[in-house]
Amino acid sequence: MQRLTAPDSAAVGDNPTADAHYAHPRARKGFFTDTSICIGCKACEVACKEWNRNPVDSNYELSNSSFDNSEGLGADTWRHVAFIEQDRSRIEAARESGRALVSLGMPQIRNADVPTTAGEAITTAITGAAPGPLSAAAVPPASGLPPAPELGDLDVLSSLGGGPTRPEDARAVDTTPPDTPEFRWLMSSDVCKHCTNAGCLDVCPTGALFRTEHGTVVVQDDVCNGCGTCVAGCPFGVIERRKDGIAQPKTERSAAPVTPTRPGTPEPARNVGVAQKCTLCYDRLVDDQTPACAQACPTTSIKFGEREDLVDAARERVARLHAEGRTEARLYGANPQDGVGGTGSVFLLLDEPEVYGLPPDPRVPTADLPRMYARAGIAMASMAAASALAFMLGGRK
Amino acid sequence: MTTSEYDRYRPPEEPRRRRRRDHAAAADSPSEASAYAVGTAVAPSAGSAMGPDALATAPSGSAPAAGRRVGARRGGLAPAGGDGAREMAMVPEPQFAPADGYYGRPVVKAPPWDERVALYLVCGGIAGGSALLAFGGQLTGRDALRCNARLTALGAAGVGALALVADLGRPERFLNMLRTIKPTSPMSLGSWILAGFSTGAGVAAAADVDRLLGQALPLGPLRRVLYGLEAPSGALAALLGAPLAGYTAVLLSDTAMPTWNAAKDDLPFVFVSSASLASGGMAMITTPTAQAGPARALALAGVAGDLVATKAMERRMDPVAAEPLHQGRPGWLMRWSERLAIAGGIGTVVSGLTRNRWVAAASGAALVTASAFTRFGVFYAGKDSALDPRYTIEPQKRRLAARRRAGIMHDSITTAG
Amino acid sequence: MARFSFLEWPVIRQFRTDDSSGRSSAVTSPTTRAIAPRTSTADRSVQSVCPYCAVGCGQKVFVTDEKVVQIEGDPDSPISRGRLCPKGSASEQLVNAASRQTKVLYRAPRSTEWQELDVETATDMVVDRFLESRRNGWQDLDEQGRRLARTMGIASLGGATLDNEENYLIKKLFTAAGAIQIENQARI
Amino acid sequence: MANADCIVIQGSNMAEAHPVGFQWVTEAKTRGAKVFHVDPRFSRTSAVADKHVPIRAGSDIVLLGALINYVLTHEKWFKEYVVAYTNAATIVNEDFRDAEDLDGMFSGYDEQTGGYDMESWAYEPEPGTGDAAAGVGDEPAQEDGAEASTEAAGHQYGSGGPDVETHRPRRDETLQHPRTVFQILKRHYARYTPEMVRDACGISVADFEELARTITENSGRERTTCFAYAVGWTQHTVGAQYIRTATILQLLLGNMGRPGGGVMALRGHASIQGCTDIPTLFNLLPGYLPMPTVEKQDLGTYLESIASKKQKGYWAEADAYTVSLLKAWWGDAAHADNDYAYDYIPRLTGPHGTYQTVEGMIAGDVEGYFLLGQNPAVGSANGRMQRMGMSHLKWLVVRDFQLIESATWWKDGPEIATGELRTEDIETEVFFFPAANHVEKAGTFTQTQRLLQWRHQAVAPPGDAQSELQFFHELGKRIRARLADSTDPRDRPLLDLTWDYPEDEHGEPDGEAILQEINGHHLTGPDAGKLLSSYTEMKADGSTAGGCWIYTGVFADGINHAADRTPGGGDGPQTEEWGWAWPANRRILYNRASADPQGRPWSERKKLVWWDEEQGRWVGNDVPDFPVDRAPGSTPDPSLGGAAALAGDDPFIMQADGKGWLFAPKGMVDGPLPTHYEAQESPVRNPLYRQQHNPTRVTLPRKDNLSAPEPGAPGSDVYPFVFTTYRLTEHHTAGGMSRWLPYLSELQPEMFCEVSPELAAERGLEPYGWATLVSPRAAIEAKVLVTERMRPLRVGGQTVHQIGLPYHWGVGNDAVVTGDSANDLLGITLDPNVLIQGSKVGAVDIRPGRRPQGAQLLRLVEDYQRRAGLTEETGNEGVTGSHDEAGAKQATDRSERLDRGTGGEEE
Repeated sequence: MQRLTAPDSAAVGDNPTADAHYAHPRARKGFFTDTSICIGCKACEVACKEWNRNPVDSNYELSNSSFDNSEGLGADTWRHVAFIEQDRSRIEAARESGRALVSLGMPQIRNADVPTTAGEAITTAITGAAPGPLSAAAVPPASGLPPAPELGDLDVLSSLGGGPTRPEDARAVDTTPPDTPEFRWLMSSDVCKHCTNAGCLDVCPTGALFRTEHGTVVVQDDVCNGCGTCVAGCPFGVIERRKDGIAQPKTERSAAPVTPTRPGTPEPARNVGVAQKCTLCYDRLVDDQTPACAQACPTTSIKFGEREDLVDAARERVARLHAEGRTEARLYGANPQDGVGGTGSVFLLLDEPEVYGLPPDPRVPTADLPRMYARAGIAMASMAAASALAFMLGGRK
Repeated sequence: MTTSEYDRYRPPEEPRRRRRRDHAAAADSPSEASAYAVGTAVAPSAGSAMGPDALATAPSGSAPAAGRRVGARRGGLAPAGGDGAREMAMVPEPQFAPADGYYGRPVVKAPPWDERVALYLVCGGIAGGSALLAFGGQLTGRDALRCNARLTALGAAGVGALALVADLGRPERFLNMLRTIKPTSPMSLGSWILAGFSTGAGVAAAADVDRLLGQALPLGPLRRVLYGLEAPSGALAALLGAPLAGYTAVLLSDTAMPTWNAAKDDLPFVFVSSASLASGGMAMITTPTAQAGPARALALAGVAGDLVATKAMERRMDPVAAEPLHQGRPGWLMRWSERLAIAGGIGTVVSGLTRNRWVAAASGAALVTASAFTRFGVFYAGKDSALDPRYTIEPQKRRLAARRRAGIMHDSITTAG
Repeated sequence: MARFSFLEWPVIRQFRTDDSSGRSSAVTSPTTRAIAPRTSTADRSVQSVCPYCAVGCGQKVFVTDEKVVQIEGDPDSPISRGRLCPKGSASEQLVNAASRQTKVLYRAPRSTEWQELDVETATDMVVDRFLESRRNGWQDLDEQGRRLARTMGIASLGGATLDNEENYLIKKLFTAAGAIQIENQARI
Repeated sequence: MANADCIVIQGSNMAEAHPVGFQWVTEAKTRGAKVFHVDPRFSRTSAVADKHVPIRAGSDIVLLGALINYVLTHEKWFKEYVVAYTNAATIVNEDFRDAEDLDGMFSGYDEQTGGYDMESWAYEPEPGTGDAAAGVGDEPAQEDGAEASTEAAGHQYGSGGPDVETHRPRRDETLQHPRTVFQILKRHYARYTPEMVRDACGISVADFEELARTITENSGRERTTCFAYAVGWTQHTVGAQYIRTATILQLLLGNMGRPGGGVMALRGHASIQGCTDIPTLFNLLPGYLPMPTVEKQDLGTYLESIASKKQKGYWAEADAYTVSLLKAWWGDAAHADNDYAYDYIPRLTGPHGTYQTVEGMIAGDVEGYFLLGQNPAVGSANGRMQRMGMSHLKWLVVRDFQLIESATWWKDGPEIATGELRTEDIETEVFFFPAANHVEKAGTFTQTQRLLQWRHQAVAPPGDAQSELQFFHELGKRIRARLADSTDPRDRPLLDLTWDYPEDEHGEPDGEAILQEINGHHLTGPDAGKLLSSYTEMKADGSTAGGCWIYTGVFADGINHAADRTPGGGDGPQTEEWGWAWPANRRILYNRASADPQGRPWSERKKLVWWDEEQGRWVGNDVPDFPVDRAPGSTPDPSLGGAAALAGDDPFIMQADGKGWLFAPKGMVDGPLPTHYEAQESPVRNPLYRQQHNPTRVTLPRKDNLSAPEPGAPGSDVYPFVFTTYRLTEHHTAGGMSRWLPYLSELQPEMFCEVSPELAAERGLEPYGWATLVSPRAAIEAKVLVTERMRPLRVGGQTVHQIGLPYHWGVGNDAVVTGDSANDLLGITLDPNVLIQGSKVGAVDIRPGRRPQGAQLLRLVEDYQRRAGLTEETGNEGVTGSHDEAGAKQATDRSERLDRGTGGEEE
């Protein structure tokens, strides 16, 4: 029972296909989305829709969010490019929070099994304080992050002049940060995370969601009955039930008095009422083709491959950016010990995850399922007992 | 409101089409007045009250807050007046404090469940508790209680199951619920529980129905089988009664909806208590007071448990994640649930003392309503909590920071390399 | 699911195989197991070039039953290395757009509506008008008596989205007809 | 581009307009190259550049001129390269007066014609050679994309340039002579200082110096810098000169003809390069041969005007190219006795560009109009004039995929809404023919780096859809059939035309047969019937035919090389086995310049082609763009002409002197050196000269094409802001191929304008609310994006607010998304060299709220015009100050009359 209720693959490390009983298990596939080279062209969104024949997801009005008019991931939008405009203070905050990550000894993936005490040691060394609750002054409640010492606001402010900044604290990263620009425009292509411990997959009652031989998580359109549990089960808000499937332009507005033979018959609405999300182009993977978004991506901001290689590449890229002084760079989803066991889609972000609409500390709900079952068991037993007592104490007939 | 003198030449605007998005649809619902709206709506604009001339002549820098940069940066920028005002009021400004995430859009998605699922939550509780009462009646020879409770159990389970099927995106595929047995999926286990429970409750109730109709059912030789299965069926239904009443708490908690998930330790207790008082209440309505003693006792136990468990739950939850339980529609429901439970509990005591059938029925109705309010309240609160990213982001940031303070560094999803 | 087979019931497969938690191989449907990309099942694929901007990205056009089913980047192209921008990625919709016109339409003078024409008639009507306007706008000589041999009655705009061969025929025909006002996007 | 060490993207929003091309920038950047984006807006390109430098739209020449000045004064120029490969040492005629001397004008301006007599700009001949004034005309700029040849050729000259004789211009290799090009250049740009950049462009001195330092540090033997531009440079009244300025800078830095160097044009349409190579343009014949003007009454005059047989380089063989073209078109009817049917070609008498054509429509001269995949109702400047012009046509043929706005303006255009036009009154007949798209026909596109790529047909066109090939072949066949019995000499060119191409069963002509005709073949001699393999085989004696000499070789050996598809382009670094690049499958033009005068690569890191002593030929990673056996030191007999006359160190083989032109003695009608002029509707005075505008710009003073007053003039505050138009990744030009596609439309659904928070505050604009923009021509509405990506600039003590407007939307009923068209705001004022309109700078006012509808809209525009006192003369002064006294009074009178007139109507 323990094994059955454990979050998917917790028993098998970060290769979730290992015990899936495939005749030919394959290496785990994934994406590495390097937002530092994304040009926000949205080719991924279109290529995805085109390949998967996903319906239009729009009322054809601006979404009031910079150049982003697709709002977010959903049943009809499986790739979504976020656009975030930031001024200098936000850039500095991002750089600072990234630096704090480094200072905290956060490159934890390599030595993921460093015992907690080591982490504590690092913290102690850096903050000069014992682990545990710090004084309110040391922990600004707003950021929730202990700042690195000697890198306070004053230092940052002193570099506001626009000239080259002085060499920064060598203990963090031994680089000279580049000039902080006045402004930046972040772009990032979001996608299903294909979690190691996938909430949607765990809670699906029909088996419509399944773990493929590539380690990805896919909905079987012919099985799903649209119960919607997976929607609530996803800590990233990715999967959604498709409401309708209008893939057509506003035909009622067509000025043509005639209905000529159409070169393409309109696609009928597909998979209405069924949970939908990125399949990592499962059908293409079957034939060793690259997923549509990664194939289209002009600047290789979206990379596809074996997850292990991608994580290596991602680490190299972060190290390179850090070496350039861009401490705001960080990885998201590369850590197999995080709340979802690491994600198949790894991201390089340039700010805190929530800025991109990503949860800062997601946790697959089924991680707590054994405890929930235990609590519920006690409650149910209590109810049965209460009933029994009621009959014993409920008086005569 | 007009920003252009020429606006009057324009025909009235068609109402805008809503996005085909669940969260948008939910925002349309009455819960609009809930925490979400309160939490994110920005202050009314000074600019919206201004005429174009005032703005056109105002020198830059002394212009009112409408377009001022500082305001823009801090997210305090006013919503648009003029044409877009109706929509704009809900739409946050580009530059956001991080707790508002990405343009204030939800981080997690609420499940596409509507009131039918909430109704199922209510029915499940009533059915589960009723099966227990029926089994008790069966064992203690309270025939009326047994018969009424069996029918209630079957009816509630039936209504609940139908509501559940109707809420599916593809109702014709409801049988796929039994395609597999997934321990990780409360919905899967729940489906099996519901199937087993319904079978048990159905057979047991069929026997009672047959008896009520003077064995008029054309059962032939099957009648003996039916009566033979009656007792074990009643036992089966009773065995699955508490699980049926309580598993839905796990179903809700085993999600990424901040309020539901934060309530995971105590919600099962709230739900079984609520089921107890509701089934007790139902029995008090359907059954003469003479036989309803155990129902009253169960109801009173349920009231006590409900009050205690709900308070405990709210106290132990992350304060931010608990907010939706206190605000807007769910807040109202939860408050009235408490009041009705207390009132129903007092009424139960009174009816137990007076043996007044009307007091009993009224108290029972109050209890059933209280249970329904609890479950609807919890249901709405969870859905609301998905709409505002704050409920997702703030508790997560807090627990992350707490772990980091405690020196736990290895489990962050964000890493420096 | 087609016919129900007890042994293929995932509940049974869960216990027959290692996938006891029912999260992977035990729960696949026959459709899933038979899945194949339409790029592999296409009758043929044809190498083409993206019709939008001037970068000239390579495209592969997949055809099934004489219908374009997919257009994607051609990884062989050294120009684009298989990549496409959003417009290039939407090429399949460009080809198969439901709103695409496939009939000749004609709007008569002062008419408020289109009417359909067959392509033969329409082409003949254009020939008539072409010749008449050519005549009406003809200039043999300029005011100094120098040879012009041209018509100002006909003009044309377009070509930047056309093939070289098409531009060649257009320029050749118009020049021979004496029409000089031939222009395209390059001057816009 | 991927080989560059520094990339300056200026006048282009490359990441947005050419995302896939941008992969090479990304790649260069990840290898450590510095990327600058110089642009009025912070765009998606800026977001991934190392640095964004905001610039006032229309001030690029000041910046580039200042970079030239920086390079010269800081001695950063590549001396060996400049002396050997450019005309820096050439000495210019003593009559020449620079813009510095004449306050913004060059010598030779003629007030009457509004143009220059270029005689005084000529080279000074070597004493004793007896050469006359040494004008050598030709392509004014020499960049990778061969853009100049198309964009920057004066309409009089096509691209072959003006008359030419061979010259031995006087040179001073020490560059010390005050009249050397080098010294003139130095003086010309001396006042283009960092401070001037600050005051004219709004770029801080620190930013300028960072840019200048980075560029110069990344140029030279070991390193190269690349410039990329697009219509942000060409769409100005001095657009061609923008490109010239960049070319001068790149020549000084030694960045031309070398890997990772150049000035790269980024073009917007699949075959926009092809449609200038094989032009559907009024002033050109295929291969950049000029259309004959009325002065060139016979072939001899015509050929003389293109190139002298004695000049250096391949243009000297223009006679062979011309005769081959005439033979290709008229076959046996073209023979030596009739000048090879030269008289069959109609003659030009002036500019006949698309905007002149629109005037012709409004005047009723143009009766019939073909629109071939083009949507001028949305995509051309002054959209109202375009639509009004079409409403005067007798007939209109629209060939497209969808019912674009240019096909439906008669029922749902903006003028119907305002009541200016009534559908029931419009006489125009409109034919809509459905067109085949790129997968439904076979043929070649020529992409921006001159690469021809063959597309195979995938499926047959649906319904009645046809390719242009089929439509025009059929049209020609029917016209010829109709005229078959004609004896009218004016019909001979049609009847004698070679017009029988093989067709397939659907009536589609064989594209390869046409490509073969373009390639050319031998007509007589031992090889008769054989396809030509190089344009060097073309003859002027009628023994060869070929439709476009620069494309000769695409079908060499009977193989369609445009269809070459070796995966990855083969093993070579220049990927030459993929498609075919003109000329001669050469991937980098003028690549002889990648080696030093002795033929050795400038550096190992940047080697491309070099002289192999042993083999006695040029070898390397690309097809050498040079006579392959011409040794580096060779100095041919001065009496020779053409390719034979090229010395071993004359890399710019298309130039009449084999050198890169820092100074253009001829060819540019608005000056031999690029000079900063303000845009037609600039809000600021020219900080450099009294002369405000390009004096030779082509204006269209009409009541429907009014311009804003000059800065400081009465009424100039009525249109106080600058707007600039641009593209978005998600759409394609006028939207005919994107606004009908739901997947693209949903990504950018609505017309918007981008304004700075400061401007939004000043004008009370609300984020994502509506705004109305009013220009001297029209008023449109747009949603407002308030963003710090737009930044007010301080320019000469004055704040300039710029407003960004994408131009993809149009008013109609058929597209998935519609909206007001930014191009309606634009006026038509043209670059004199290439007749491209200035659409990157316009004057506008912005106000909150939606625009009025119906006739009220006209009233709003008129209100503004009256307040600004606009007349047809406003802003159209040639030489600044020439209208001052009498002119100003006249203008005032007129505006008063206009006032009264309109006022009367209102009463």
